[in-house]
Amino acid sequence: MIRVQREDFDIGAEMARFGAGNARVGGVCVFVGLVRDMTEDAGGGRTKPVGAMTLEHYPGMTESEIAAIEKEARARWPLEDVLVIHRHGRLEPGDRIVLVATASAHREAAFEACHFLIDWLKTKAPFWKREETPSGGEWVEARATDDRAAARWTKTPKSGP
Amino acid sequence: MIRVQREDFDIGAEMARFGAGNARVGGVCVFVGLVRDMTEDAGGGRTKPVGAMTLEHYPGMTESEIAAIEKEARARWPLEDVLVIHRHGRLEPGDRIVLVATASAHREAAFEACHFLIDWLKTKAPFWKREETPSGGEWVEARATDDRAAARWTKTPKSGP
Amino acid sequence: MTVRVLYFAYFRERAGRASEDVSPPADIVTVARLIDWLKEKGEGRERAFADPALVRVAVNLEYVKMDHPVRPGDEVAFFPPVTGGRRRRDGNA
Amino acid sequence: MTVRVLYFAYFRERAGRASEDVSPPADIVTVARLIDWLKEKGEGRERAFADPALVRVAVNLEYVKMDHPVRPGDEVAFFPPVTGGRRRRDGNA
Repeated sequence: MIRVQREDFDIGAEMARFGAGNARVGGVCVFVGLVRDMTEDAGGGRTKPVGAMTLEHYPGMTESEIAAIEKEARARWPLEDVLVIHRHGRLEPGDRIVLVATASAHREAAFEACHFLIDWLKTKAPFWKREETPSGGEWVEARATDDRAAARWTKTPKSGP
Repeated sequence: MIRVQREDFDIGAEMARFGAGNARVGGVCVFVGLVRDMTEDAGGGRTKPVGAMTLEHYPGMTESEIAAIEKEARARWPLEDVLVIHRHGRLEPGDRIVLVATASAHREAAFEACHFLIDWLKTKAPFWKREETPSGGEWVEARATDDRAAARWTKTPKSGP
Repeated sequence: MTVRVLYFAYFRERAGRASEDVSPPADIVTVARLIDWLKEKGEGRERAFADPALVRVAVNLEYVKMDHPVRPGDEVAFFPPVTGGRRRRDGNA
Repeated sequence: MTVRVLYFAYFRERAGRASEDVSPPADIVTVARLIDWLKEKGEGRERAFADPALVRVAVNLEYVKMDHPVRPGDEVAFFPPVTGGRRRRDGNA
């Protein structure tokens, strides 16, 4: 299931429903991404305090891109269930941004599929961050480490974003 | 934090506390292991239905082994928080067995440390499963795949269990 | 023909609009041609498309390349690389 | 000397007890020697230790090898490999 929403989510309530009653599930892996209060500079790795940020997205395409990523994950791993919740709008340090959950008979599949989903989400789903900083707002630049993280899941060279 | 207990745990309540108020945390990874209703044969991979199982442990050593594994994880990855809850006693299909949660500034560290913790727990923490089957109870045999999963985290050849 | 054009993130800010319905001439048959045509309309659009390496395009909700066809009724969206990451881009905003 | 011996899982079932306080002679100075001495006491203990490859030992809550010393007051625990896994061992129980 995929949800793109402005409001917060309740991890406990989501997990209570997730994979419920399916005793083929041996492992559930969950990743929750949160807004940090520090950010790294493009160059040196120095950190700067960050206030709130706003996450802009492309309604319609966001959902279809995440659905395509979920489909890819289900093709690669034997998954009993998948849940992706991604927020948009204004978020403050400590706020939840994204939840990815996978359920499988085997823990390796649950871990790998969850990791794959968040890596691909970060580089393919149409979201753009604008951070509020002491010097005003700035759009966040795409991260080379995110591209590398996503690239390790690419089996064959492929074109694309 | 480490807890070895007979009673169930509430994922939502645990996650509400976990890493709370620490805005250095950018990613939380959680793994929950559950009792499946099927098990594989030692040889072929055929599956057999499983009823309940009983998890025996070594009180005192269980806690100290898990603490040692947590210490190793904290030495390898920059973790803001670690939580391990492991149940013992009689468990039925669908019941939660174990929860491992890690919090870090970076999602790679959270994922890898969580995966490491569960792999090492499965091969080092003194728990023994006895499954109830249609033909009576049987002790579960150590799994070669668990040993391989744990071995990939071994940096240097080491002796031990 | 009429094409619906969407701009996101700093493309929206530079173009000064979130969307526009445009009617380019019949020889504008690819995304690349459409970009050239939009840049000529000025009003900040040429600044949005200044660095070709930072232009991403979706036609009808799917990522496409610059040589992808543009047809009447299409929704064509322009935006920078998506940012799950944290590093700030210098000089934009 | 007195040593506290613990048995877990099918070691407990085969030995017919979860624990026992034993007083081996002074020349029983290692885990390996203690196992040989316990096997001689019979009562299913020799069956618990039948396959050396499946014997794991902890002294005072830490994994040790067979040549580890055993001293008065030690807690020595014997058990099979731990089982996070699912495959059943044939022939035990």
